Amino acid sequence: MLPQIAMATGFVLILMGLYGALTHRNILRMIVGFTIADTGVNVVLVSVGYLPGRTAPILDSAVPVADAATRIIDPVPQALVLTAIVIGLGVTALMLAYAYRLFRARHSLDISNFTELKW
Amino acid sequence: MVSAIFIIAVGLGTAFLLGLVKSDQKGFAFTLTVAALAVMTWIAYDWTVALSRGTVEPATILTAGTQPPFAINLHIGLAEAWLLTVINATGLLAAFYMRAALCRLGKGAMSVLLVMVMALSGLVLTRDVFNLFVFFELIVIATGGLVLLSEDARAVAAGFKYLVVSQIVSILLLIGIIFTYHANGSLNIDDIAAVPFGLQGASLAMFLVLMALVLELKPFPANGWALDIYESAHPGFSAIFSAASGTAALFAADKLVAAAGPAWLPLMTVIGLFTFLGSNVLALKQDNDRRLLGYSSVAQIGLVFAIVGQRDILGEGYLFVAGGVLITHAVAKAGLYWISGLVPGRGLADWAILRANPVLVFAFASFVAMLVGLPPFPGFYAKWDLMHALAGSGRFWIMALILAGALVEAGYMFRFFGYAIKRETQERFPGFAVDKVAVVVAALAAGWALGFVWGGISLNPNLLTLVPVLFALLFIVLEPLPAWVKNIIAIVGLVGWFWFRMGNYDPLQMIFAAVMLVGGAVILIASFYEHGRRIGFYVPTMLMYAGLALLIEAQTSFDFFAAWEVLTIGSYFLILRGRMGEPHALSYILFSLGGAFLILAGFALASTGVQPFELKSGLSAIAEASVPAAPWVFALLAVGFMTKTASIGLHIWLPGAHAEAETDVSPMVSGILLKAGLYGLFLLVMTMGRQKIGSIDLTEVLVWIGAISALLGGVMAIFQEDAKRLLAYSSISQLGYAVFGLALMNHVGWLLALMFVINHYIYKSMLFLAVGGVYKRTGTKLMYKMGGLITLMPFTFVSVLIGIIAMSGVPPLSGFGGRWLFYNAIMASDLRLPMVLIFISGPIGFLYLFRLIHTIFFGQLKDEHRKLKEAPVWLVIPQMMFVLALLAFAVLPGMALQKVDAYIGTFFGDQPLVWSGRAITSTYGYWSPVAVMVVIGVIFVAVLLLLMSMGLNAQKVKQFNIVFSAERPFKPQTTHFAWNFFAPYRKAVGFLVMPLVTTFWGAVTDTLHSTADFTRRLYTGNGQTYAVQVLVFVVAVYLIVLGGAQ
Amino acid sequence: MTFQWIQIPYALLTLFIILNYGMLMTALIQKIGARVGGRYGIPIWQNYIDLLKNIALRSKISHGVMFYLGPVFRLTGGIGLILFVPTIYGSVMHQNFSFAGDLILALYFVFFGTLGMALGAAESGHPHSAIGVSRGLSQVTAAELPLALGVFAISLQYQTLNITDIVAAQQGSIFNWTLFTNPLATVAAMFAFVGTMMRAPFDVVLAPQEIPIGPPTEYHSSYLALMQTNRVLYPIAKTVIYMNLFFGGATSWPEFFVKIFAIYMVSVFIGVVYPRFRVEQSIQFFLKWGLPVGVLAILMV
Amino acid sequence: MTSNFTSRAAVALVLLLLLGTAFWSLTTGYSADAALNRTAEYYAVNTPAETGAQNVVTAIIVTYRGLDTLGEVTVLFLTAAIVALVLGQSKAPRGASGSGFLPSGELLQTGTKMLLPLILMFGAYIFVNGHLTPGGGFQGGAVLASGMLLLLLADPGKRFRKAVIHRVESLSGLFYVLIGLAGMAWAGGFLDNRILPLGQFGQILSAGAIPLIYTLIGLKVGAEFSSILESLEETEDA
Repeated sequence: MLPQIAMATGFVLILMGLYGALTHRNILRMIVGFTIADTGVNVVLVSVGYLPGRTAPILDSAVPVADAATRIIDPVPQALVLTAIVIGLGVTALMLAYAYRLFRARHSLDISNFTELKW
Repeated sequence: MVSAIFIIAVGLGTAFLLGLVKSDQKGFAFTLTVAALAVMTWIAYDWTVALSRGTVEPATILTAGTQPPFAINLHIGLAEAWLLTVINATGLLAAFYMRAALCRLGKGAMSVLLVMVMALSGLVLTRDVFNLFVFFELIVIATGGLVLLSEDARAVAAGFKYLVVSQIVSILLLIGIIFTYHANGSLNIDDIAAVPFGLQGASLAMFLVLMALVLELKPFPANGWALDIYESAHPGFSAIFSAASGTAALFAADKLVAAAGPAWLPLMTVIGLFTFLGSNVLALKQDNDRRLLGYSSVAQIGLVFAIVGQRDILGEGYLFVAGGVLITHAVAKAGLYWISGLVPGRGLADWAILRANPVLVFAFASFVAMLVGLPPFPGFYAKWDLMHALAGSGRFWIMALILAGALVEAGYMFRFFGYAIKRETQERFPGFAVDKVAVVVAALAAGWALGFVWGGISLNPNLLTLVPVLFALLFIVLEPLPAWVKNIIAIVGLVGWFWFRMGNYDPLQMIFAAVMLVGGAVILIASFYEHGRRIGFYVPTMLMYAGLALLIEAQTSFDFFAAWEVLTIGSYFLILRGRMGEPHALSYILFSLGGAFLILAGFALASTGVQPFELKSGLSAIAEASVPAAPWVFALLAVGFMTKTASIGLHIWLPGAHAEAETDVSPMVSGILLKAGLYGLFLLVMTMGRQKIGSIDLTEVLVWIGAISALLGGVMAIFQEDAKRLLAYSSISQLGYAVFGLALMNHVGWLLALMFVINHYIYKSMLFLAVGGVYKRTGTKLMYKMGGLITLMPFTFVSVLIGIIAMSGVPPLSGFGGRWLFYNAIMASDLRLPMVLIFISGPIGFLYLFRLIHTIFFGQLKDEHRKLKEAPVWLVIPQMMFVLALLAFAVLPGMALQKVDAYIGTFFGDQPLVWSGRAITSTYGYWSPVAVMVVIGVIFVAVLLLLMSMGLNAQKVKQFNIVFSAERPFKPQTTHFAWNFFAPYRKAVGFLVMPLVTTFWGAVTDTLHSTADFTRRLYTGNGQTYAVQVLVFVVAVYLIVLGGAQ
Repeated sequence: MTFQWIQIPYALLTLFIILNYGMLMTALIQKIGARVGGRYGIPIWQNYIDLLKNIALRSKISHGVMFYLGPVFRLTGGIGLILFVPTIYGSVMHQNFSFAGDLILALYFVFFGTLGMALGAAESGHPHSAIGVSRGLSQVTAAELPLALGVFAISLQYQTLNITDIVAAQQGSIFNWTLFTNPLATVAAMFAFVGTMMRAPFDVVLAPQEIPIGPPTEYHSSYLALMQTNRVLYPIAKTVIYMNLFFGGATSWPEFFVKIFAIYMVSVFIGVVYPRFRVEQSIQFFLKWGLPVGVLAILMV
Repeated sequence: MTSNFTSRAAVALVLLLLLGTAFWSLTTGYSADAALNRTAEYYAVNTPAETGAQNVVTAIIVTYRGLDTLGEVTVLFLTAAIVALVLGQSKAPRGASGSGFLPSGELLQTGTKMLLPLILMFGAYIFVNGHLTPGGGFQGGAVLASGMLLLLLADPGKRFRKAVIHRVESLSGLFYVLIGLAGMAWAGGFLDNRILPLGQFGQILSAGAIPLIYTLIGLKVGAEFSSILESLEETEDA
């Protein structure tokens, strides 16, 4: 049951984030929305790897190598989520930089002011 | 072999290394970048060669020394190798091209470029779905960086929109990936493939993954962001974005689609086709060159994606087809973007500046041809195989949609090209940067090389090894020579080829070959009047003739179609040369391509996908087996051919095209080109005979079409003021006769058609040359501005006189033979009503012909023409040759017709005509040409002597010395009755010439354009709206899939 | 049937007979017309006088070669038309040169003189000649249409294009004539006949000044002589064709004279009764009335 | 706001609801596995033997999925480069930037002096022990960068030597790639960590090249973040 709850939370976060990103005209708010959504994604990711009643995939004294397979949770999603986090961070930084340039260009952060390119 | 992972290692390593370079050593940094890219390209190319030669096996590259799926692994096979080459080569050339911009932004930009190319390569290589995601994000970020290379301030906004969308994409992708992983415990694509997903159950995960990848392919209409980037980014980068990114993303999608299993293919097909059609239609309204190219890119990727959806039927041909389209598009689009970087203005007409450099024009033409899928480029072979596969498995809708989309694309691409050739540009010529031109030329060379390679791979003959084509291309090299030298070479080539092949022709081919090749040579004599080098004339001309030569000898359906396309291309460029030729050339190419597509569909249908398809035996086989498809094949092919014979309804391109063409081009495109269509129809009726759809006999439909063309063509000719247009319309009428005779499906009818082939060639060429000569002297084509030229241009007058007597069918000249055969033919047929139309159109010939000769040569000479000289001698010589030919043919029709008469007899097993000595006897009547000639001659001379015997003292009087309502006129203008010559006739039957057909086609195009203009407002330019559209797209497709699943 | 030299004198004889008959008949018809109009009219030999006078005239102008050749074309057309058609059925002497070609030859040779004359007149630069040609051609295209259909109908009916055979098929009883075996075709053809005989209501083409095909003002003296000769030959030549195709031909000269006169009179009668059509009117007339009949004719066969 | 807003919001809502249904079906359709799937099990069983790392996640990140991680590092590299590009074009005139600020308070400055070495050391500790305990290059690198941030906050006007940062940035990346290639030369393949002896399981110097790689990553990440911070700081209206 636990993973479902985590997962649901993650999805809710995603939807909230997207809602923010799609409704707020202010570029910074949009970016914030996306970071929320990213967080949601990460939550979903880790929640998938979870196995009830198991422990972290570190084979120290707590988990003898022999019965690792039966004691630890799935390590792969954790590895993936790390990557996902870093990438999300990279993109966010990039978007912020862009936001800065856009602001410099027009002293406005309203996305609907940047529509010279269309049709 | 160097492991392919070095492409990644080198790219990345150099990117990091650049950090150590001092930021002021930009030259060094740039050299480093280029060197790295060169190495990467070389590795990829090396693999491509080795794999195609089969000297190495496809390789799987392990990482971490662990077997997949437990560690990420890469794979390089033939497809990967090809794409890697394309991607890295594009990157390399783009680096050269963007040198200035890169150096301006410094080493940072260069490392971004390197990472971009590296990531694209990784995307192609990796077999791990999460790794795929990582490379995707790298590409996204790198794109975000490279967009900044542009001087265009709007690029920043475009980049941001792109980032917004890619955020959504990555969210979908990640969720999809993780659930896919959960579903089958592996991230390895091959593992996923091992457990194919149905549309149910865990499919939702796979759906999200696929949708993410699809969104990267810029599906219509969720692709506004991409278009904005295309429009605003640095052209050098747009090339990468279109050629490399598009290609890599498509391959990634392909990998996943393959893994997802066949159940998903239909969905992909729909999305692909929707994108292909949608973007092409929207492109119609674009006036910004880069955005136009962007739309075209999106469309092309869509097309390839639709092909991906066909992988189940393409079998091992899959790579050949998909790769052919994909790679051609990559090269062409990169080339076009690079050209657009050379053009200062952003309007389509600004490309006219390219005329300053013939090489660039040639490049532009080649790239357009590549995109439209014309020979000899890979797209052509791919299109051919694809259509056959589709027809083979009965996917006719897909065929139809793909061809329709291709036609639209051809529409705007050729319109674009027409602008470049014809429009005036306001831009001041900047002088082209040599290095950038060099990059374009490199792409050009690559394109042709690919054409050669693909031709070699295809199971059909390689067009670039055919002698006629090579001969035509030879003239590219010869361009620097003066025109007369090239002309001699051309003439020798034509006659020589005819001489060389003569042995293999059957009588029918003989007639057509004589008319097309030898006839072409005769017309070329007229070309000697042109001085200078006449750049860009001989290549298309000889291409057209090459096409004709190949057409006559075509054995398989492929040979025929290829030849057809070649001659279409050649004639298009030829017509485009005409002074006001632009719109007419466009409508010509559109009708021709439309026709060609129908022919392609027809052949594909006929062969049911089996290649090679023996033309004659194959068609007759399906006719005898009376397979249900047979009549449709007939219909498709017939309509296709009739676009060339300009039968009514498909005729609107002809008048302008023929009238605006150059003096020596008009006879080529009228006297010769139209015959290609007739040849096709001949083959068709010979092999397939009468086909019925329901109870309608298609040949009878042809009879009607022929008759109507003959009538309306004539009526329209009557009301022309422009001499060349008059002749053009009369061509429609004449070809109508030929089609009519052919469709009568009896011996004499076919003979009639052949008679028209010969006659129409001779007198129409003659008349066009004559009128052309007059045009050269008077500087106008409007007949009412001429008059009284008989004494000034006697030779021209003679040829026109002979021409119109022959054409009107008055004895004793050869036209009468046609009429005589006509009566015998209709007697043998059991049709009645269509004949009525022909009876009406017969005498109408007199009207326009008399008008032609009267208003030009008789009546009042204008003051400004009093000093005119006879037409240039080079124009007169061929005319005189034609006069002799006409007389000879009039006296001895047997020369040309007797053999072919016997040949036709073998089809009908009858021999209605008896050639006894000089006389011809038919079932119904008889005709002795010599006797007719002699009798008339004798009587004429006798009467003449009689008149002379009554005194030779005829006194020459002055021009205005006429009895004119009791006063003496003094102004030619008021005395020359010429304008609206047949006013009473217009009053009586003017309703026949209402431009219904033109209106119809006009309406079609207008509808398309307004649709485009309305739909494209979808792209509001607001990044948020784009994001919404993306989500709408995903959700919509999701719902559709759900609907499909239940 | 091939050529022997003897045919030349034979042909000339035919020509001679027809020429004189034409002279007299046209004059006679003039006279009749005059009497209908309550005038006395010309003497019966008037045509001979005119011809001699015109030949005797010594002055002659020329606008150029084609102008000079115009009348020659014209007369060649007339004579040729006579000589390409067998005049008297069954007589060896009057088969003329019909071996050169069949009905189609005759039908298309009709245009030879017209075209040549039109070209000649055109060179005079006289606007009226151009106007005349424009009208004449416009009208003739419509007028010839019913004939073409009628001919098609009967050549289908008799399954031949050979005039002699067609005549042969009509021998025996008067009811074998096409007139009775195929009345529709005949009617259709007669539309054309009336339409092309240059008489009212279809004679706007040669309204006094508009002259390419009618009595010329530019052409006089010996030109006029040739054209006058043609004026008497040509109508008969055409009538001969109609006679052969629809009225059983002629087996003897008397029969020939009678039939020609009778057929010719048809156009005369209509001519004196009806007023003149404008060109577009006559075109529409033929399309509205002649064409349907012709179509019916070929459908009935 | 405007009516446009509400309509837009409505559209967005409907869309997200529909999307939500898809997610909902994912959630409800999900059932946690009873046992590890084959991939995870393989890692669980073979990690010690193959990589000698205690921390399975680390083993996966650095070795089995090393290529991802390389890409990941590259992402940061790219971001840093591009941010530099984006902001670089709106650079403040030399020295002007930040000069608008007063130097921050005594407290902060002294604190910085005290804390900075600790922070750096802590960062180093995190990535050196990556293969044994939770944590690793990224986390460590982030900590390093936070030190730099502190430095910047303490004295906005100060320029730390960006040449150094860039050199670290490049060299660490370069060595990373080279180690990867070395893996091809002397071990099982690209980024195979067994170019160095696996050593004693659970020791600090074990697990082959993993600690080395993680160190490089740590340095690189630190450097990247620092250079991002730096370019942000250098923009005139920072």
